[in-house]
Amino acid sequence: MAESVYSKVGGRGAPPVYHHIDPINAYHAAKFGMWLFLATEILLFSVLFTAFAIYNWAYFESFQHAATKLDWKLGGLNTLILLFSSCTAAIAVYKAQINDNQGVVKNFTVSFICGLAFLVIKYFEYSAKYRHGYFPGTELWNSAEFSTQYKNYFGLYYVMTGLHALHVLIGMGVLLWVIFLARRERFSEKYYTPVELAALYWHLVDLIWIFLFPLLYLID
Amino acid sequence: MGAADYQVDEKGHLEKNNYLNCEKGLKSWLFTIDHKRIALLYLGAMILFFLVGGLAAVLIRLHLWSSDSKLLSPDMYNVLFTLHGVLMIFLFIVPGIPAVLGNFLLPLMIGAKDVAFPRLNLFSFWIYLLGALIGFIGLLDPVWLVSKIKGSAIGTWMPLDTGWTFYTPYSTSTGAGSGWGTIIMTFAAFVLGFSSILTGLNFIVTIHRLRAPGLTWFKLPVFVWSLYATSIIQVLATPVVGITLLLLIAEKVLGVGIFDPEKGGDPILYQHFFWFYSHPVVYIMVLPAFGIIGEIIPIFSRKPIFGYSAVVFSSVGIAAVSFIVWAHHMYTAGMSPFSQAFFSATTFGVAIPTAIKVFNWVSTMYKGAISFEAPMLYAMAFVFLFMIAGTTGIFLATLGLDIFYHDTYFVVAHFHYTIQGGAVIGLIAGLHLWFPKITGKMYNKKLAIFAFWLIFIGFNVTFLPQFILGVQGMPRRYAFYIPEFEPMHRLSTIGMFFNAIGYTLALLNLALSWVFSKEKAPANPYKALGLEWQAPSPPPHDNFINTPIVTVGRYDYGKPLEDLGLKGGVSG
Amino acid sequence: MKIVPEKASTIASDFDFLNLVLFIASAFFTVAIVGVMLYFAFRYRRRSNEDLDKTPRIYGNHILEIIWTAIPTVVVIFIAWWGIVLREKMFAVDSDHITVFVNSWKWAWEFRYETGKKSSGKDAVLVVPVNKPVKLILTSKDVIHSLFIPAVRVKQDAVPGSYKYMTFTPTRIGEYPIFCTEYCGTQHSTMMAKLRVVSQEEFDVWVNYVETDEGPSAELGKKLYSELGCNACHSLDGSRLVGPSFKGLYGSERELSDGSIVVADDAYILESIQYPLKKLVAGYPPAMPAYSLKDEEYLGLLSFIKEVTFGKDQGEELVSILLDEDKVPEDDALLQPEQRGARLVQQKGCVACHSLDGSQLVGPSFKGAWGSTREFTDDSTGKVDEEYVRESIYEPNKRIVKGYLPAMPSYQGQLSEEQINDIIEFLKSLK
Amino acid sequence: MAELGHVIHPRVFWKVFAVLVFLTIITVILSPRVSGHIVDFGKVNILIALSIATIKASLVLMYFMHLKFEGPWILVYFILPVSLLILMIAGVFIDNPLRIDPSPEVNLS
Repeated sequence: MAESVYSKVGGRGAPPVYHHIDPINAYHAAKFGMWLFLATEILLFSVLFTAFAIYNWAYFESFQHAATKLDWKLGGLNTLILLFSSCTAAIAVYKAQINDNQGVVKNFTVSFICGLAFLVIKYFEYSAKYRHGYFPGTELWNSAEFSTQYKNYFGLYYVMTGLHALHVLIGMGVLLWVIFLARRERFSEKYYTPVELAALYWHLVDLIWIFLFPLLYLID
Repeated sequence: MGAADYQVDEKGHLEKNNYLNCEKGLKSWLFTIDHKRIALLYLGAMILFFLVGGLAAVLIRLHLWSSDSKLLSPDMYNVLFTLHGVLMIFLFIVPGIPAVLGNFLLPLMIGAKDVAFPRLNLFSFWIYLLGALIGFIGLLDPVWLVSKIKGSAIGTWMPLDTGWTFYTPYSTSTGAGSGWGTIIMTFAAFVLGFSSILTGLNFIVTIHRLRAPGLTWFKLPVFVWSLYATSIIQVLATPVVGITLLLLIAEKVLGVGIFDPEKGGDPILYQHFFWFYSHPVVYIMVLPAFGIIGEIIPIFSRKPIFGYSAVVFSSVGIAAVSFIVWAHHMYTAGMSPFSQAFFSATTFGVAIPTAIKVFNWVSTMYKGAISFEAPMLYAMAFVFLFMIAGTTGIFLATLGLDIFYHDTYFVVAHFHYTIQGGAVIGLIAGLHLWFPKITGKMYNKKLAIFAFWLIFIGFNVTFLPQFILGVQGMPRRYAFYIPEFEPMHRLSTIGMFFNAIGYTLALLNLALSWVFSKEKAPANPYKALGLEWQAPSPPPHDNFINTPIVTVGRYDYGKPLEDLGLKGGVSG
Repeated sequence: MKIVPEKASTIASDFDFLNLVLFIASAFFTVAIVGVMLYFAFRYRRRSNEDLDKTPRIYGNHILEIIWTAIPTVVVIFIAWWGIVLREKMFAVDSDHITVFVNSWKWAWEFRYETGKKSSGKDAVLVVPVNKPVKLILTSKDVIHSLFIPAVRVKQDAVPGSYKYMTFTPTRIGEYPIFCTEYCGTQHSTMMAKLRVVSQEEFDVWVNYVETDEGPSAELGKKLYSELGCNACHSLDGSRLVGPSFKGLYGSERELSDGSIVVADDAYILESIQYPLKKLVAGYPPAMPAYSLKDEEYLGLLSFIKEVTFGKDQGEELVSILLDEDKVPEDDALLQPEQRGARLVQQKGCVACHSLDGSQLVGPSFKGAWGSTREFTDDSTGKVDEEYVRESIYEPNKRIVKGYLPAMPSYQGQLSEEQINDIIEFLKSLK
Repeated sequence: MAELGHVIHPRVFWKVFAVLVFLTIITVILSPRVSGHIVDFGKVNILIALSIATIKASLVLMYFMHLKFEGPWILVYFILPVSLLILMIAGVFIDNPLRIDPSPEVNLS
């Protein structure tokens, strides 16, 4: 194995040493790589948006009607929560740029808690739908009265919000990892790449929700 | 490792301490982060899948020898052509040139020590193997096997027989294991796609950030430009197949009809999403081959590439156009007439850059000093085969003709000319050209040329008759056919023998020369210009003894190397 | 061996013309460019090593590059436009056309005319009058199929859950193959039909002759057996295709995939036609589609399956009277000995191996057996008389007729003396 | 070394956050489902909601993700996938809505 990249050469918060790339170039390369990865995430959701758009056009009335079943208040609250967490994530990057590791810990912890709150609200939404029977497997779902267009709407709804929730979960995992590093004073103005990448990923998760919320909750 | 530790002989050969023998043991190979070793790991795995896929092709051709042959049952025939399609596309040719020659040569060609994210490179290799493993499990109807163990098996054991396109509703209803085979197989395609995305991402960042000083964008080799265009497609097209899989799973688990017509879905929507990925993927296969041919012809004609900027812009042009043509696979699927006309028009947009490339290659040879070594023969054969592939592509792009030719053997012959005649011949040509750089030895030239002629004749005898079958109207994926088609199928099967023997011979020649050849290859056997020829062969772990500064253009032939400040081998 | 299929429709000649033009253009460009390459290769081959570095440094020629970009662009736009026009002509629907509804399911086509005339199954025929536009409306019951008629140069996918159309005007009388070109599973390659172009008069006769719906007779069953495509999976001679064979089906016991045993009686057969996957026989793939038919069609199929199991034979009305439950008196005594024999032969399952109409099944046929001399496997010969029949019933493997397998079970203790006499009487009546 | 990446002061972030919250509230108010059809433009509603969402998204991109201060290539590789999204939607929408299929009342069963 190549020598451990985390060897603390050059004291606390110094960038890791690579044999093939200098530290500044490594930072820009990592950020550019992350933006490319975000591009693939956007494409991942673009297929879902396309499917939703075409079925929304095809079954407009029943999609309208099915959308009224969603609780827009919870959706709106979730949007605000994610916006706030996105803001604290950006501040965390600033804190890293001024050598304030504890600032990074504080801000990312706030973002992490907001992510948790988002998932809890999502859980309430899903369980409320389960009680009303708009969940696959319930007897209302299998009954004839539940038209296939309804099923399509809720199917797409669960796939989109479910995949988004999964991305929130992954984002929270990444935040946790960076919090763990920040507590060990790993970052400084000379090296804060993981903080920036975690924040970028978190902002993407927020971006996707910014589009999901109006499309799913407020369409008619 | 200072420059002194490497004993490079005067011809540029590095016997000890090169990347092959600087670390020993299986662990040093399986967990290497050296882009050159990862390239060889990919090469080994891919040749294996190529042989298995080739075997399936041999069986198919043998079965088609007569119109009602008893060699295979219809189910087994369907399983074999699915296996052939999946193996050759997902496991061999999509990672093909980018993962092997791309990984090995990109850092060398731009004067870098390694790709931008070496550990990510190793991770993509392991994801590739994981995907291959899941793929094989998916093919062999695991759901039935598991239920058999639990004793509640219904029906019979039925490996995946949906074809590599997995068209719904067939693939999700009665396919292997009542649709579960397709789910596992598309999950394998997603995992393989993920490996492809990461390779593309790695290459884009490497080309942007790790170029040697003085190597501006328009001094980059043509092969690097084609890798750049390929990586753009890899990064931007592959996620779509991943999410299409997720929709298949959601459809099965949630009982929702996104693609299933009984539940209000639209199977043509599946085809849209599938071909949105699968058409750009055919350009992932063929673009690197264009790059390799663009490297070979200048070297063996001793002439600069004709119209460098035209070749470069046509590579990126093909990558761009490849995203707006996907529905020419669906003219007869029941799309609206307007979209058929639109996609027919955009498909012709792909023909222009390809034609420009071919014209430039041929013009490069004007007034050159052409020598006919194996790579040059492959390159010239490539131009001939790709002329046929390109022109038959025009037939299929024309809306009126495709109504007849869609899903007939004309299409089978066309895409074999494009993929086998294009990408595989490009890969074999590249392996022959850079063999001294990769192994530090020289392959047996006579055997290589003999194998070339076997491949060339065998390939044409196999697939030209299939064009005629297409004109006669024989549909694809037929296990039995009416007697009128028999003569052409017999001719094609005869050709297949030469083709198969040719490939085995070519690969065997390379493998045996690597192991047994005593001839020490110099750093620059063809006296070519270009950074990768200034590194010793085989190159050390960090590619260059001292970081190269680019003074001479890659294609400035016409003056003796010494005047250009290059000692005919190791730079500086 | 003809390369281009016959020109059997108005569009075929336009199609072939564009096809030919493109072929000539492609051949010309290919030969030209490869020719130039070979000429360069020969003309500028490397003669000796020192002219290695005397090649001119030509980096490009803008005028040439512009020319060879412009010309292909113009050519390509022209071809694209021509292709689009050809497609419009292909799918332009003429006002007075006859409409045929095409339905497709796993591995058979069905053509249905407005007069109710229907032709479907493995040997379905699309009969159309010559020089009259036809509009086909396609759909599918299960997966995507695709109707392709090479002679007429048209193709259209039949997508389940929606209706697609295609149209053509046949111009040459004759019979042309129809293929399925969208992969649809095991029998994709044999899911074929015929296009028969006939004169107008012949077509009018054909299309208006709609068979009246006969009663639930075996003939209707036999017709449905081929029309619905049952023959694709269920054979009549005991051999296994995709599904179990109809021979010896009725009344036999079947082990299902979930291990339970069921007798293949009327209820089971009717249910399997409507809901095939409910009681799936072990070892067979769940590949049968569900059929919703009219009542007499069900009964027709049922009687056909019975007929396949028990065989239609010369003493048929004799046996059929017997088998017709309501007419046959319950009390055996009122019957003639040979009638009782006929019933025994059926109940004890003799007919499963010994046919009554002379055809060879597992064992020799009963028809014409009485009084004939038989050659046995040990090369001895013997006359079929009372003593031989009685011996064959008790110890069948004692003397086996040459050419047959020792497969007959012994009926020792299952048939009373008096019942054997009835069977002998029945054999005598079967001369 | 400090200028690894561009530094933005939290003040800016809080201002951007305030604007985002305000835009969210507007989107909610403007949607007829919530405000009981006071203002209803029919099909145009979706366009309004999506355009506001695009403004919000560009704000997050420019400031939170420092896109405003990055090199041109990162912007290119953000525009490309978004244009592919639009291309995919356009590709599907020129197919489904414009199909000419025979009328379903044709009885085929």
